[in-house]
Amino acid sequence: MVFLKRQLPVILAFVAGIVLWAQFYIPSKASQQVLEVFTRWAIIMSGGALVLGLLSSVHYHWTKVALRKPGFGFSIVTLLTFGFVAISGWFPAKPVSWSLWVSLVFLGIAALLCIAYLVRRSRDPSAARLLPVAGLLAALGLLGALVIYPMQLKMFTTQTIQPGSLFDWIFLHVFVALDATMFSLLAFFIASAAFRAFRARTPEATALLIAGCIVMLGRVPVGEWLGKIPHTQIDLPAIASWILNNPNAAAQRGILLGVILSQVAISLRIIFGIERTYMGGGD
Amino acid sequence: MSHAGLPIGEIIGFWASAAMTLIILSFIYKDNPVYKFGEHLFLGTALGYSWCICYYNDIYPNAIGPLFPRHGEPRNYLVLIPIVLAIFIMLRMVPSLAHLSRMSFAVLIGGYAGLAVPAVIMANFLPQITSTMGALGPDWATAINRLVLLIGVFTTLIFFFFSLEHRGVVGRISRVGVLFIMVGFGASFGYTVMARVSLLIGRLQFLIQDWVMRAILGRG
Amino acid sequence: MVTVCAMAACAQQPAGPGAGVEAAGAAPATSPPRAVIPAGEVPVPHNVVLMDRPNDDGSAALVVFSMAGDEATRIGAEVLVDGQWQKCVLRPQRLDVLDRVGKSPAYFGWSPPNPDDRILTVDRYLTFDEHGELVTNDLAAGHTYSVRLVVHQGAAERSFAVGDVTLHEDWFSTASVNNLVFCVVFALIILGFILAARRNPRLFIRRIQGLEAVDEAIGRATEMGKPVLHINGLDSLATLSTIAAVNILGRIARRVANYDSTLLVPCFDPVVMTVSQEVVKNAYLEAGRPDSYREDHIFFLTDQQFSYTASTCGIMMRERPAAIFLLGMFYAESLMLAETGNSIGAIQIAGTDAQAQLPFFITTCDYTLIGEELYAASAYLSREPMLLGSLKGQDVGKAFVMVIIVVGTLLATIGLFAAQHGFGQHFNWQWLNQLITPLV
Amino acid sequence: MRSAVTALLNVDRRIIYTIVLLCVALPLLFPLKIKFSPTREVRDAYDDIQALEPGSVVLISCDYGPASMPETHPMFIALLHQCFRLKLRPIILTLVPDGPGLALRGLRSVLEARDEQGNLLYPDLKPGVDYSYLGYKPGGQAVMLGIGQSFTVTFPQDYAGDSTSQQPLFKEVPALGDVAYIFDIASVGLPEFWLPYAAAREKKPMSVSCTAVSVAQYYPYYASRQFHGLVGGMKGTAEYELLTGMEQILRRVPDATRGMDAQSLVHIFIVLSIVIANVLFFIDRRYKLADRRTG
Repeated sequence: MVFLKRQLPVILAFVAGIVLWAQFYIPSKASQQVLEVFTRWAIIMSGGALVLGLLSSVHYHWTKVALRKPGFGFSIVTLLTFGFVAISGWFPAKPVSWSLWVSLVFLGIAALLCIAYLVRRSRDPSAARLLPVAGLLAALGLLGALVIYPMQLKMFTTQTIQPGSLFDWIFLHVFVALDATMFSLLAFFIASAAFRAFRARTPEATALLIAGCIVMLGRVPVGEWLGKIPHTQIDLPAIASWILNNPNAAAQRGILLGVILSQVAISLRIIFGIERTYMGGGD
Repeated sequence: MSHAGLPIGEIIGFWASAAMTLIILSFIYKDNPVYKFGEHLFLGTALGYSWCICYYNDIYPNAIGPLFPRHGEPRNYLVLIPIVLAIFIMLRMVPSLAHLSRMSFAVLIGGYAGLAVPAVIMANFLPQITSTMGALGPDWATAINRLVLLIGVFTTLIFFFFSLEHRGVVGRISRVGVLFIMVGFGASFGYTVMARVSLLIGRLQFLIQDWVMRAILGRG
Repeated sequence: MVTVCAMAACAQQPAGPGAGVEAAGAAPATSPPRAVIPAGEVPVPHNVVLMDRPNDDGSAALVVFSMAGDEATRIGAEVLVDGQWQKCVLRPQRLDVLDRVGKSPAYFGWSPPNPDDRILTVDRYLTFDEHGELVTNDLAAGHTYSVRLVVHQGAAERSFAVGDVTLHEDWFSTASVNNLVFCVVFALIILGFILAARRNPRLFIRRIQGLEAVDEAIGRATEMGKPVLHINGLDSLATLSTIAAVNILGRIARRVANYDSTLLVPCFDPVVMTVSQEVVKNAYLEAGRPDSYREDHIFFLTDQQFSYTASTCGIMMRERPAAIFLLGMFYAESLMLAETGNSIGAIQIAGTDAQAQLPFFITTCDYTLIGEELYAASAYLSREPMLLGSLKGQDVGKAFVMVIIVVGTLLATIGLFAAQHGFGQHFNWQWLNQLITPLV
Repeated sequence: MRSAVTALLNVDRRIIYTIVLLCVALPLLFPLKIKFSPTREVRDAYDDIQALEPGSVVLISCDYGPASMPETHPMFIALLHQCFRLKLRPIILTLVPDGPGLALRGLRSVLEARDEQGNLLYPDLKPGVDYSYLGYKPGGQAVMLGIGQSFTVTFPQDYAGDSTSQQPLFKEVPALGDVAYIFDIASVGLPEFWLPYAAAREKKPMSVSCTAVSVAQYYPYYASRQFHGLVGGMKGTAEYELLTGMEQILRRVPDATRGMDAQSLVHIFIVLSIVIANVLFFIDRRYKLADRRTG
């Protein structure tokens, strides 16, 4: 068991690492096939990792609802939206009415849970925990049967994730708006921080702020509009350009070289089994 | 239709987008339940979206497709190995079987580590060194620029050098390095500000042009 | 290995209607690439050499030649398969898009005799299947192919036989020797230092400015009777910077325990919270004050970026900590956290390797650990051999880079000076550059 | 005087937010049309594409999500117009999960673009012949390495679900090695992967369009000519729109260009804020030091 938990992963990482490292220096056909196989496996495994992230998020909110922790109402919003989007994108309404069937299955499970609650209520007080779960499933089933299925059928020309489907509509009009607005909030905070927090308290911070202001003005049209320094051909965009291409490139390159060295060092540590944090700790 | 010939789905869409935008923007007033609602809505949508995309673009064509081919192609059993490894990754959710995921991560991360070492050396490391080694000339402008580049890279590396105490000459050189780093960060800073402002412009362009002008006023 | 074919020795090949066929003349001169070709004439390739492509899987041959050409000149190649000449590319190519010998050191070394010669790669041929659809066929290793060049000049077209070549599969790419050497040497250095650090964890690491301020910050918090707030970034334990942050948290907790002050750690990730509790508990134990440890001071808030930020800012406004540590991985929320901390007048020490967030920390916080400094700080405090050894190994790598760029610049500058003033013509001033240029 | 300084330093943030909002909204309603000219970094990318021979294949990776659309999406549109006008054949894919819907939207809007008379700008373009849209695939480097081996193996189907192995485009261009140019339009760190795993491996020229957040970090690659061109943020995109003549093609002010006035105003406001606030801050500190001395 210890071998399975500790040694085997280290050995696997070592073999995979060394083989793919050596692959770089070997141009033959066999070596390219090794790369091809790994590439395909990696794509499938990345899919698994994505599903894991998804599951753990759903699990987190699910527990929150089941235990009625504070703010569980918001978790219901998350779970219902997830279900709504997943049903509408995963299951088509044509040619087979998959989305309807799945919704009915949800309703069925919800009904069974309710029956289980009614039966066990008198003997087992913890049976009440079934109710929020049943409620969620019932809500999802109703949404699917009464909203998603008719909409897929009547209002949209294509199914699942195809362009022109309900799923596509949600992406374009809900997801895009939420995602983009979330980040545009930062513009306000930067403006406020510009007034309240960005202080030239040290020579370093002063250099940073001066360079930042030059780039900010030099890289928008107003920099050109401000005109050239008298008696020279130099304007703000030219100074910004010089800063970006010389001192900035130099510093970024120095940082980059350091980062690459540490990246290579981490890779080596992983290959040789010294670095194991990616395995997630524990025994 | 009066709305500049827009289809009804599009008009509802503009209203939905506008509602989402305003819900999230309400955060700048203060953190409030409406914003929290929007945030959780966002999470749910993102989860659902990534699941469907992952299923139809990755799981189906790479894993299910080869196992259950439709057009009479031969079944590919080799694909079972990565599928099992992918399932191991998902088993991380089950505490008693969580250790199985280590094998998958070992193959995935070990393999990527092996790929990365020679690849970053070839594509990032060595070219960045050679392109710093330009001759200081032929004209004065080039010479100065290249010297700035050389000094910048050199002093930046000194700043991140941990085996020497920053005293005396080394201390002064690293001070120069810090100045270069700060100018570099200043550039990043300016550009980050630019990026955030651009996003806000994008949102307001939507609110003004698509929502108010097209969906409400029916113009354009 | 390499089939070199003097054009004079090549037999004339049969050709389709309308295409003139003849062997190319072996004229020595490399003509300027953009001569004007008189109407109706087709330029003739010179110095034609056919060879197996080195350092490959045996799937391609190279045709090297020099030729005059203009805007209307296109060149293609054909291979003889089953007695039929098959096209290698669908569209014949412009002369100036072909690679030059002098720009391809991977195949021809750094100083080939005719650097202006062009290279045409022959690696497949096109046929049509029974439905008339185009099929791409690869050349196979171990087989011998006859190759000819086809030159188009406007509407005119002529083919030139080149010869035969046998394709070989290679098992080591000589073009990446420099890469291999660097990787192996660097690997040995890193592993060596890690071993050394295991034996002696007192390897020297310079002091780090932000860390010196930790005591001052905690001391001030104690003086004012206000708590200390620590944030481990907004990422999971899979991120290295989070691990570094938790390492530093252990040290901070110890000092807080010594001063008998309060430490608050709002967490973004449940796993990070558990580990943080463990680390802080141990620190209190080591400081001899296990009774002062309060588990509920290290708590999970939410895994939603901006909700977490809003809640943490709320805590800052209510509890008014006198010292704030923002260490680990941060994203767009960095500014909001740092600005709030700033507005309540706390001493703030930040550290991250997220480059886009560093500028905000530097302008808003009192001390900032920049990039690798965060890892160095964690190694400095924890004396973890893996981190220490790795840092030392990377320092050697940096020293190597510093030496190379200075020597390389000197050499290049002397070389330029030498060319201007006419000395040292026989010395290769570019050797260092050529030595480390990746050819693959 | 002193109370004014303190009051200014502690100004309600909602006033600042309102000013920002006005700085963005007003120029969108009443454009100022401040002129600007393209920078070298953007021109380099444009010239490279312009120099490609008709029929060449350009790989465009749309690695951006909705959050960075204002900066990157107009760039994709401009690049597609440029490609189709030059009769280049783009292969479009995306390596970020929220990218496929956006890329498709962009591609469609270009394919359906019409001139003044209402005729299609690019009639007779066929998928799988004149362009191909492959959609999304997770895996990052794995996908890059995969298309280095073969497009059709890595993407057995295109986004519309048609088998790629039957398409003429992929018969002619089976792998990345046969592509003439790589263009990555990215909101995340993917250019750093496209370089080693695709461009350097296959020795292909490459240009990058990225969000302003990452542009400063990419300058070393531009300086070493590993990225032939660098289009940074909304301003870079606006310059590219200027070069491709998007205003004439769309017969309206293109998206990124339209945002430039607002961008200028907000930048001026932020720079002024930093300068004024720092001056006030130092005045305020003088007062406090004086207090300490007298007190």
